[in-house]
Amino acid sequence: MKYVSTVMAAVLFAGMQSIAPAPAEAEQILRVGIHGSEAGSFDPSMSAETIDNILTAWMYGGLVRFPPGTIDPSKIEPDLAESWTHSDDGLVWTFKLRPNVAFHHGYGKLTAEDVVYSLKRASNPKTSIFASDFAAFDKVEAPDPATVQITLKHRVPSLLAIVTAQRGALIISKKADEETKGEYSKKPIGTGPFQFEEYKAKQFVRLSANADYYRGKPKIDQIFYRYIPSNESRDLAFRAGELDLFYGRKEQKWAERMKSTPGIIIDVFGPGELRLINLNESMKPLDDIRVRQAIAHAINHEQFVKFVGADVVADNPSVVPIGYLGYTKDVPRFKFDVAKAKQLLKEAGYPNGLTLKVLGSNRSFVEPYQLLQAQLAKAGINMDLQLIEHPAWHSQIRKDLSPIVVYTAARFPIADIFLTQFFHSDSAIGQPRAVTNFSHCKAGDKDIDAARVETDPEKQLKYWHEAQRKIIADVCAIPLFDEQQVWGQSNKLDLGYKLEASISFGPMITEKTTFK
Amino acid sequence: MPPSASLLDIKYLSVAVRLQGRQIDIVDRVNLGLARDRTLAIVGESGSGKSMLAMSIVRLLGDAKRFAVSGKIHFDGKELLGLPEARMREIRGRDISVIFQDSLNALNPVVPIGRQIEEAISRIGTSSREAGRREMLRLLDEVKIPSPERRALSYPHELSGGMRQRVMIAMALASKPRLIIADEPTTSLDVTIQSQILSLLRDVRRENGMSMIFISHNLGAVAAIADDVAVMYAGQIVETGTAEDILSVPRHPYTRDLLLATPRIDRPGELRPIPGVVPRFDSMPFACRFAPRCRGAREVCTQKPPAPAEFRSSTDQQARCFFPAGERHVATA
Amino acid sequence: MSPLLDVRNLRKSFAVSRSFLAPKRYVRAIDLVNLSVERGEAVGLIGESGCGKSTVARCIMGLIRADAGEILLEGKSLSEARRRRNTRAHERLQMVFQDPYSSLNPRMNIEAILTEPYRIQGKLSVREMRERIVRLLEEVSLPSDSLSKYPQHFSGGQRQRISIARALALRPSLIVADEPLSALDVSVQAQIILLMKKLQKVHELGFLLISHDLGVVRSFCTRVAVMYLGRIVEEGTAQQVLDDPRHPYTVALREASLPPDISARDRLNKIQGEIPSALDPPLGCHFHPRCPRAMARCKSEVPGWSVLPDGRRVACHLYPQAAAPSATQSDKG
Amino acid sequence: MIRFILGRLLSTIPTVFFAASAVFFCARILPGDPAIAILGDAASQEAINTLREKLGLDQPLMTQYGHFLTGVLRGDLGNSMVSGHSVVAEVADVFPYTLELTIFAIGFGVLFGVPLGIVAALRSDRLPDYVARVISLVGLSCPAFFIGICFILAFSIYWPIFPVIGSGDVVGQAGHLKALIPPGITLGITFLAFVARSARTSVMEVLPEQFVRTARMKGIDETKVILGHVLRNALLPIITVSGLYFGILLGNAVITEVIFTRPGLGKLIIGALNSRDYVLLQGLTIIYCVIVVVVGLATDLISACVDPRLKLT
Repeated sequence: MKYVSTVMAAVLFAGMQSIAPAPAEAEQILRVGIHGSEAGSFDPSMSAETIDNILTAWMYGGLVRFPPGTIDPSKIEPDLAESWTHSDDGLVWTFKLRPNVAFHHGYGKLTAEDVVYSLKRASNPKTSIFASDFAAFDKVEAPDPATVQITLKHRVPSLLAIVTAQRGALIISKKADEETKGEYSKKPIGTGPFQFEEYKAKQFVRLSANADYYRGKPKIDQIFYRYIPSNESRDLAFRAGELDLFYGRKEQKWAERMKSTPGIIIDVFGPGELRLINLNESMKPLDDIRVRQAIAHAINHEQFVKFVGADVVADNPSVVPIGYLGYTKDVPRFKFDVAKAKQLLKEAGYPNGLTLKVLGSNRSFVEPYQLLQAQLAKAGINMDLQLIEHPAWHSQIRKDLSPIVVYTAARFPIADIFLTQFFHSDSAIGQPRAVTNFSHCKAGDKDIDAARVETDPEKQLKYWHEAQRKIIADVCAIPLFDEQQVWGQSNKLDLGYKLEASISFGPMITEKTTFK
Repeated sequence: MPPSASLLDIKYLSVAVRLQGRQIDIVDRVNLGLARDRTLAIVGESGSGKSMLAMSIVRLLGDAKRFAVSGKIHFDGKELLGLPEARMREIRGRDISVIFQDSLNALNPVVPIGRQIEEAISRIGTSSREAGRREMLRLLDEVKIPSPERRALSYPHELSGGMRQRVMIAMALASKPRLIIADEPTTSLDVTIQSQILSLLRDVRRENGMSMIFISHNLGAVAAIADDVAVMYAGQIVETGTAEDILSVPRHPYTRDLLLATPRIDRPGELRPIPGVVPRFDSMPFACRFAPRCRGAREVCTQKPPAPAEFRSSTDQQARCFFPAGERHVATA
Repeated sequence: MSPLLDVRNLRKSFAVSRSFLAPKRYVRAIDLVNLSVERGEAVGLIGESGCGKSTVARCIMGLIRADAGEILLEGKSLSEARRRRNTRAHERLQMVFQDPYSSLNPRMNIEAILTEPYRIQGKLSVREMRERIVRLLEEVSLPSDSLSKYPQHFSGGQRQRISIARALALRPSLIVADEPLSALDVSVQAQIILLMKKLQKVHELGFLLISHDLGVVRSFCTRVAVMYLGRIVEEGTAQQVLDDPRHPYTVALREASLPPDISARDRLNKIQGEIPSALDPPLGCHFHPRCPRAMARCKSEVPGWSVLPDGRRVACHLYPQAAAPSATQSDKG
Repeated sequence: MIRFILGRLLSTIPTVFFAASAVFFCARILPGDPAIAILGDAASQEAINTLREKLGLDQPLMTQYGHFLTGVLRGDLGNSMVSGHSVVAEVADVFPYTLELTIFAIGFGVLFGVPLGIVAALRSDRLPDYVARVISLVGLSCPAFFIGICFILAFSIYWPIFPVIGSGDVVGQAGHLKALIPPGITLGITFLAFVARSARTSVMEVLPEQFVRTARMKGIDETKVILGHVLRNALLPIITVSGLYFGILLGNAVITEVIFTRPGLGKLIIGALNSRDYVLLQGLTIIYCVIVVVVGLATDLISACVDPRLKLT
């Protein structure tokens, strides 16, 4: 026995000896821990995954961008385009490109041709999953190497929103794409502050500073972007000093627990992801508005916010996430009133209450489902909850198999996109252009359509506000709250801006980001 | 032959086993002497304790905690029972060898037989590996294993029972011992092979000037090889004497009955079984242990134990019986 | 009248595959065997292990299927009966196995063991069964309180009595006993032999006793067949074959069977070598490599039967053969 | 020998075929759509349909099955639906990590488990035996994720010796071994317990064997008796259980890989399952089958080396 333990100790010791600590370097290395297990695609128009979008946001530029730390569409600023103008009818937009912008790894200077190529590629369903975002584009042309001209088929609420640096609107190198023959993801070449160096499958992506970045050489020299799917492992890795920035958990308990870790700063920022209870109006018994109203009255919002945690969520009465262009708080709200709910059910012909079979995902929202169940039960609504595997749930709810769909989402911060995808009848499940209108809502159709082509911003806002009010009045969906983005970072890391929100759902790493 | 000439002298040797909290004597106060250059057979049916007796001499009883050995074992002037294990190991490696019954299980199945023999040779301090190997081949040759070079590489399962038993004998000879204990060495063999092995054992014992304890239940085998015989019944020695005397003029009724119960080719009509069964160790008769099965038992036989038979010299025949048969013609009638 | 058991031209080979995809080789366990048992007759089948005698028993019992030949019980083909699932034929034929320890189910008490054959037959009432098994116990001399006990409560001899009682249950006409005594002590062996003799007489039972012990066979059997490597080499009455063997192999067996007296010493090591592998048997007479009297023709010619004046049959070139080369002994390679 | 190996490999073809077919159909019976998994929530039905078409998911089931089978026959396991890389390449990327992890775990388990088991058997029902039993109990009853987290807390947080995450590739080759130790031990400790237990049992079984008595009869040292005679014979069941345990080890590797954020087959299969990457799942099943077969074969070959009584048939 003694012998065994001696040998064990010896082997462990030997193991440690052979592993000299890595020499300290003057380089600034940022180590990021993300929750996915592997990269999807580094092609900005081929991935809607947050873990990819966060990364591409550091590697690419767009024509325009949100200033780091915000997602306010009214503050959109120049990025690759220095300036822009549009025709009076709002159908032709002309962008003047910033001179002397270089692509990474010597792929040459950015020209209008690259922009045209990128935008055309992003609007082609064969090469882009965001093609529908660019549906209004008629033509994209380059009258000269420094000018890009976009012609629209019809007016859109905000063209700038479409070309803001994010996802499909990120500009790639034409040369690089042509070289890789459709496998662009292997050699992502952009213009952003950091350039792609390598991807060690399922382990990490290494980025290096783009010394020629047009806003100045980044202070961070290298970024390791590590895929760490286990929540506990990220927490522990941060505690062990192996990470500087990492994806947290959207849980009050987690935030409180992590606050005690020395050197941590918890970042809570936008955009909020709105959690909606979608009620399917096309199915019995939810086709009766009184039943939907009853459900709305049965829900205790205060309890929900408290339950999930005031630090990580924001109460939101509307059906669009807070802060989106066109958002309004001024909407009708159903008071928490169990008696009223019961009364409404009785009127609808359910004096003894009713039972709803509901599918839920086993991956998210598991505990809050139970709270919802409890709240509804008090009003006599028995929610027969069946938790199923996440991918299965996704495909089931797209077949109208669950009368209630609890769904969390964020979109580009303009009300139109969110309203269209979730509440326009064109997006209803079963329609050819179906997206995520699980409630088969049509109450806001007219206002959404009107807003889309309205030139007067004031009027446009009014339409959007009206749409929200009508959708809530029709009880297509009951908004619960906005779930914020929660990250942890070292207090030595200085992002270089105030982080209030980020369009990529993760902190921007800019040329100014550095270690204190 | 004076007692001092004895190679091995056993006095009041008892082997007790712990069974459900009770101490049960499996070997009961055995006295035995083995002269140099002779073969002593210990004969008995299964469960008579003959193997226990033999294994207690070399302290190979298996789980040592379960057995309690008492008495005296003098081997060549040394008292074996008190020896520390390391010294006992030396004795086993040099002076006393054992040939086991079940050669298939008694040989390591995953080691070539040559290596197993070399291992035994190495104990006596042979100078080099090469010398050890030569000695191993010589031993294989001595036990008449054909083409020893090739056979040395064989594994036990590749050999016949007879060949394996020859290997066992070679292994026992390796350390040039003075005493060989052969524990039922021919039991599972065919008669023809048994005959070969017995002859081999007899020859190697003679040629190497050793003594041998030969344990068997087979009276024919005993007759063929033994100089002296001790008959065991229910843990006790009931009769001792020269092979010739015991087989032709048995004095103890058990010995006599055993001979009569043995089916013989030459006397097919004389078969006479011994009634009853061997008593179990946990319910031994207090007095004479054979009394319940004895045709000649009288009252005294169930009242007190007869005096133990003691082997004094090879010419002296003793029986542990109140009424031993006295004359030659009594037994053979 | 046809014999009780008539085994005609029995052949049996086992396939041995040495490695995957390699051509299969065959071990000829029974080269060619003819054998018969008359009513109330005890026939002994003797030979060394590996000679094929147990295979003969298993073929007769239908435990394995013979390659060729016919087995008739009371004139009826057993294989035919088995094909028709006629259990009647089977009831007339019972077996007693060698190992009395593993051949009885330790989870069944004696009553269950003994009533099992009746229950399978399904003809008797519970009371009748009870009566029968009490009588069976008496017949094999077991105490009547044995019924509720389990096999492990009995000694080896008693278990073999139980096995015999079970075999007797359905009033068979033939019992095949494969080494029924070899696991027993000498004193008990004699008891069982006498028991079998008694049953043989009382029920006019035929016995086929398979044994390697010539003494046992001589004590019990009236007729003997000697087997060597799949062939019968000598056949005749027990007296003829065992007291005055003629085939060199039988002579060797006889020599190697040691009597429990000093004459055993002169009989050692009369036969050399071991039984060859049936995978690769010698040409001609299988025994010739070990035969002290082998001649040139023994190496190439399979000996046919010679019928000696006393009526026994010997397959050996030493004796003048029957006029026509026997069709029953030929080596069809 | 070569014949034996070939025969064994050939005889596994039906097994692999059935396993792969079962996975093919099961994956498609499960609700869930790789297209949604790839495109994300916001994708329109149009985009989903386009992708399904591209992936061939719109074709009749039997047609897809036919494609799959012909692909397998050509030795082409297809391309991952999600990453678009060939399944073989995906596996080749991560397999070395799983391999080194399992080899480390097996090595660790055998190196410490066997002596532990022997000591426990020789001193049965005494202190060393109890210690070994407690270690075995802990190893067998604690799930790998628990051991893993404990390990991290102890050796990465409290005494920061080892890194928490990763395969060590970030800091170079020296770090590679260092990063292998915690997950290797975590994975190996259950195996160690398993080996220790079977070693204890089989040594206990071999000890009373008669050839051990024969060895003692020769008067050789007890150490030689144990190492030269007892252990060699006790090894066989240990090898057998180790071979059987390999499957469990692969399973545990999944959890270990997730906790320690190592790349590997386990993580690959979990990802494939979650994203309903049918092609990758099928390919992985075939590869797992082959691994298990090869390990079984290796076990048999090693056993045959250790025990000459075993014939390779």
